[in-house]
Amino acid sequence: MPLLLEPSPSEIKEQKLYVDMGLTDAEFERIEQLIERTPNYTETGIFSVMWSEHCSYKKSKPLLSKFPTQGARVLQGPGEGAGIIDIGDELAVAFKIESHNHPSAIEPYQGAATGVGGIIRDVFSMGARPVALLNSLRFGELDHPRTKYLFEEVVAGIAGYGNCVGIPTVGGEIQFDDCYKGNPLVNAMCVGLMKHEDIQVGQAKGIGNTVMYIGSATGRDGIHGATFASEELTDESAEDRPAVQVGDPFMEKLLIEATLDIIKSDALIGIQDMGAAGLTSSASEMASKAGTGIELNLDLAPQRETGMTPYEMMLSESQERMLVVVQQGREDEIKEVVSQYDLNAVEVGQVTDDHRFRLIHQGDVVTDVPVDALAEDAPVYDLPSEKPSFNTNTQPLRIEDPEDVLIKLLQQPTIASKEWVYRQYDYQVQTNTVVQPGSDAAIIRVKGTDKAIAMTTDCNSRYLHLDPYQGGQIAVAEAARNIVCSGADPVAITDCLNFGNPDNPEVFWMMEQATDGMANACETLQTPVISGNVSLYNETNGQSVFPTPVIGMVGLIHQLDHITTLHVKEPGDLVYVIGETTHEVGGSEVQKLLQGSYEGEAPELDIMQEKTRQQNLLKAIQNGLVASAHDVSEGGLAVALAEKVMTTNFGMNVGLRGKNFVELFSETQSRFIVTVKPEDVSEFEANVDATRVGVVTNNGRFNIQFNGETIIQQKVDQLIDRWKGAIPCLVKSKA
Amino acid sequence: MKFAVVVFPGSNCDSDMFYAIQGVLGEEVEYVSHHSSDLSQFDAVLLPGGFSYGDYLRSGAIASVSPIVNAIKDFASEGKPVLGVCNGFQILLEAGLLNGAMKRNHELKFVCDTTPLIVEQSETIFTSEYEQFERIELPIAHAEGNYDCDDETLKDLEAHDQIVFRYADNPNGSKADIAGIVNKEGNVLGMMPHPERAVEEILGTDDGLKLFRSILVNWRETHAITS
Amino acid sequence: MIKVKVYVTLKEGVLDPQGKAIEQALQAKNFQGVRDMRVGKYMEFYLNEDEATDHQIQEMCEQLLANPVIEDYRYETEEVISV
Amino acid sequence: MIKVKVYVTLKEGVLDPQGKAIEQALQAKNFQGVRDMRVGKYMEFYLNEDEATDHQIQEMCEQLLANPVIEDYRYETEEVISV
Ligand SMILES: Nc1ncnc2c1ncn2[C@@H]1O[C@H](COP(=O)(O)OP(=O)(O)O)[C@@H](O)[C@H]1O
Ligand SMILES: [Mg+2]
Repeated sequence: MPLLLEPSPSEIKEQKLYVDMGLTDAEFERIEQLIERTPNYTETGIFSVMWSEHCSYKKSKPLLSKFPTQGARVLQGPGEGAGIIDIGDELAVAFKIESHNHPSAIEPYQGAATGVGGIIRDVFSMGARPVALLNSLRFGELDHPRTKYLFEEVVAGIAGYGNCVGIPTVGGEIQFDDCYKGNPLVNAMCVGLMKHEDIQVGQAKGIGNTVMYIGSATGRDGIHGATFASEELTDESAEDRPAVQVGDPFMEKLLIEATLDIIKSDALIGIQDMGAAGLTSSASEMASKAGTGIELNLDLAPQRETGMTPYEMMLSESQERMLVVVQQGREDEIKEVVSQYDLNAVEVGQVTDDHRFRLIHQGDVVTDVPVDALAEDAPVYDLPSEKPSFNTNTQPLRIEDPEDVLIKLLQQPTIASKEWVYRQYDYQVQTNTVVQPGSDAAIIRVKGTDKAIAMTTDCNSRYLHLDPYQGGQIAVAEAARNIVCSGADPVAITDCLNFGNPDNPEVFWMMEQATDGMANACETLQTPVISGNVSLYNETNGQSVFPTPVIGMVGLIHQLDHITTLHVKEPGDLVYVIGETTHEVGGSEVQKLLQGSYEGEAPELDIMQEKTRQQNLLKAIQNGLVASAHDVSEGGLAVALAEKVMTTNFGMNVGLRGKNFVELFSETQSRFIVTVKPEDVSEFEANVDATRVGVVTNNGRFNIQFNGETIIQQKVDQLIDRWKGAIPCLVKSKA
Repeated sequence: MKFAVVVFPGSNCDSDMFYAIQGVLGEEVEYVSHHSSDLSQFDAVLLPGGFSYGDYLRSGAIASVSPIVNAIKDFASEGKPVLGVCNGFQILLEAGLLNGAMKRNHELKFVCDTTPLIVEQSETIFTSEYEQFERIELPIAHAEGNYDCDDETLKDLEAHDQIVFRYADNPNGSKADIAGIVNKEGNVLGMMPHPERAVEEILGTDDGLKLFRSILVNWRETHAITS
Repeated sequence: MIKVKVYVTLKEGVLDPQGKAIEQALQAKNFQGVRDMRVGKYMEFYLNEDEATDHQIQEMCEQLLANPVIEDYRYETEEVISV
Repeated sequence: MIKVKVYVTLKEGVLDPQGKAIEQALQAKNFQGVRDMRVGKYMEFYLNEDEATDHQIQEMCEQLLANPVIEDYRYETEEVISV
């Protein structure tokens, strides 16, 4: 029997076999104290995954505690599968973002697909129907064959999974920078809609109640995935190939429907998906949260392969599995519901009163440890931090031909149209998508009400690279700008903290700064953090990615007629800029274009001023004074103005003033461009502090004057060709 | 009028279809499981889009051998209307209720968009509310919508006016720009574009509504005559 | 036990967009000589001896595994010792 | 000319949801005995004799035709008279 081949407790201890599983000497000692003996092989494996950063947040917990998590609309904050906010009418919205970076670096299609599958399970296990998916992606430069492959496959994987399960993928963001070459970032967000009465919890309550397993059989996939996610990628990572999990979106679709059906039964006590560390984390967390114990008989668990050891079963990350706790004696009711979806619910254990986590395999007790030791007692580290030296000097940028710079900027993959990407996503299924990808935020209507939900993901990590505090604030502010521009009230955020190795004090300093900045912005903008995820060790061969705390924000549209999009609407409408422009190029796209690197200071942000502007703009939108609205981000005013007419048949005549062409591309924060109908001009001007800069035309031409001189004169069609053609062209070109 | 929306494991536009009929058209509609073998109480059968059986093997292939398909065949042979949209079209092809087959899109990628179509036949029970050669816009969302058939079949389709919708701007490589075809008897329509996603202005286009209205109007007419 | 291997290919004359794309990708990767790439499916499964008749396997292929409108199939069987 | 036939299959232990679904569909159609269905890809193409080295074909498979992270491949070659 393979069991006999497993090392004994004393071998594990003496040969320090736990080190390979990711445990330190001190952690191993702590485990021995907690369980009052030396753990066996299965137990060591179980502790190693539960105490990995991915599951325990042992290195990031002190930072997460700074986030505001309360608010009038918060029904469920961090701590469950997903956070939940109240949107009135007895309805609620659940959402969360999660990373699948390392799996995607190794096998991009399946890595991205299973990332999407995992985050969907987090949302429907709360009792919510998933209504939208978003993502946030980072890759190296698109001129490298491996990067092209990663990019194409990640997008295909997201599409393959999301399309099949019938959840529209409505938004996202993509940034290309060299630091992500070996370690792309793949963060997926899911938004669900539910009735208050359907809110579920992941708790194993009620001594004697039955634990049931629903979904795919357990195979040897992804063993040690959670530990893997908590390590740096090295050239040897390619050797970790058995870790690759394959997703089955068809199974997921059945699971969604079956789960949303069984939550209507009062026989159901608790439910949790098997995510990272599969059976181990779902079972131990459910018991620990409920203050109970749990016993599983592994022989009863559905298995795909023969001869699996308890260690393998407990560490498997096979996808599309759920664990539910059912009132004793009512198992058949659950089985019957589930069988309508051609699925089985299988009894695998029960809730106990002894606070222990006990596993039976072939008649033997193979694990017996205190459940809190696994789920609660992981060490928490206060890591040392040290400010790195920043070079704040900048070379002045020189721009002779602003038209040429604009055209080049429109073709930079970070700015270029992402149509090539979202055309592959079914963004319409469920017939709620009233603002499709391509505007500032995506909007999903709520059938049966006059409400809608706006959502976006954002993070400009170049600013964080130059100043993590400022960049952290800007990430939240930018997300809120996108929400406000679409006519919604920002309500709450989820976040995914993608950083390098936290044991590096400089990386940890950046994590501290970034989370401080985020916390401050969330506090001011009153968008509490209701869920999130941490992904550390995003490094390749010692080279860390830029600090990338991705923000997923959800906003509420109180009336459908508040919905606003970024594109200009009618010739004759007047164009306004909200916010002054200063000369800020640190971390900008134009700096990258002209200089090939980022340096200097990140843009300034006055978060109070940001808030005032957002509130005034939102009020004007809600009062029907704004025809279209767009925030100014990468590429500055010139790019934002062009974006307002591209994909339309209209044109624009704009006159700007300034000292230097660089200001056309400066990335000064807290700016917006709006268009206003002529009849609304006086009321708009009375309520919003904005500068009139031009007019929408019907001649399909994009003209900009600077200090009275015409500097840009382009056919909109030609701009569209460049902007839309850039990514397909880069993907296809052979290099 | 009572519509059936057939639900296969993996269908995912079933509730959109249901909503279009009940919420927008205002007619009676029920879900029918793929296990069922009885459609006798319905006046029209709708096969929705999605990924039945995960699109595994070939899209629509596994669904085309499920029990309900025999009932659909009987229903169709009585001359009653059957509409297959997207995956529903693929199932009708695989089941042999319509001629031809679907291949991967010529660019091999899933394509989601809103695309212009020409109504080639406004004399069918599905399109009588449209003008002949009316240009409409409907959403598409598929990876295998590249319609193919041999030349003889194509001639036959043309000869019997069975090509109901053509793409104005072929997005997937379909032979002869075919977006939707009807059987010779005129009561089974398969189409890749999604009329049920185009039933309200707020969704961008309501050009799909006339299709459902046509079914309803024609049913009312024949019903008035026979009853 | 009988191991069955089924090969499904597009009929001659049916355009194969996937094959074309792979051929071009190979050519771009400096395998210029590649010609007439055709992509099909390969399936393997097991049957008990008494079920593994030609008739039975042909039925499987015609009813489900291949689409006779655009695909051809062939198969091989091989005896394996069950464990 | 050399005709090359490449067979790409999922590695052992890698989940094959497609194979599972097809197996169940066959079983439901009264081919109850079907077991362990696995689905792979089958590709055929032509090369000139001088290019059809093992090294060359392996490179094609590893770089493009198979995904070595989750798939295995094997191939056969066969001389054909070019027309
Ligand atoms: N960066 C973060 N900000 C706020 N909450 C977080 C963050 N990271 C994790 N959390 C919360 O911690 C809890 C555990 O997260 P996680 O282990 O990722 O969930 P799961 O078990 O579903 O994978 C979740 O409720 C999550 O929302
Ligand atoms: Mg924006």
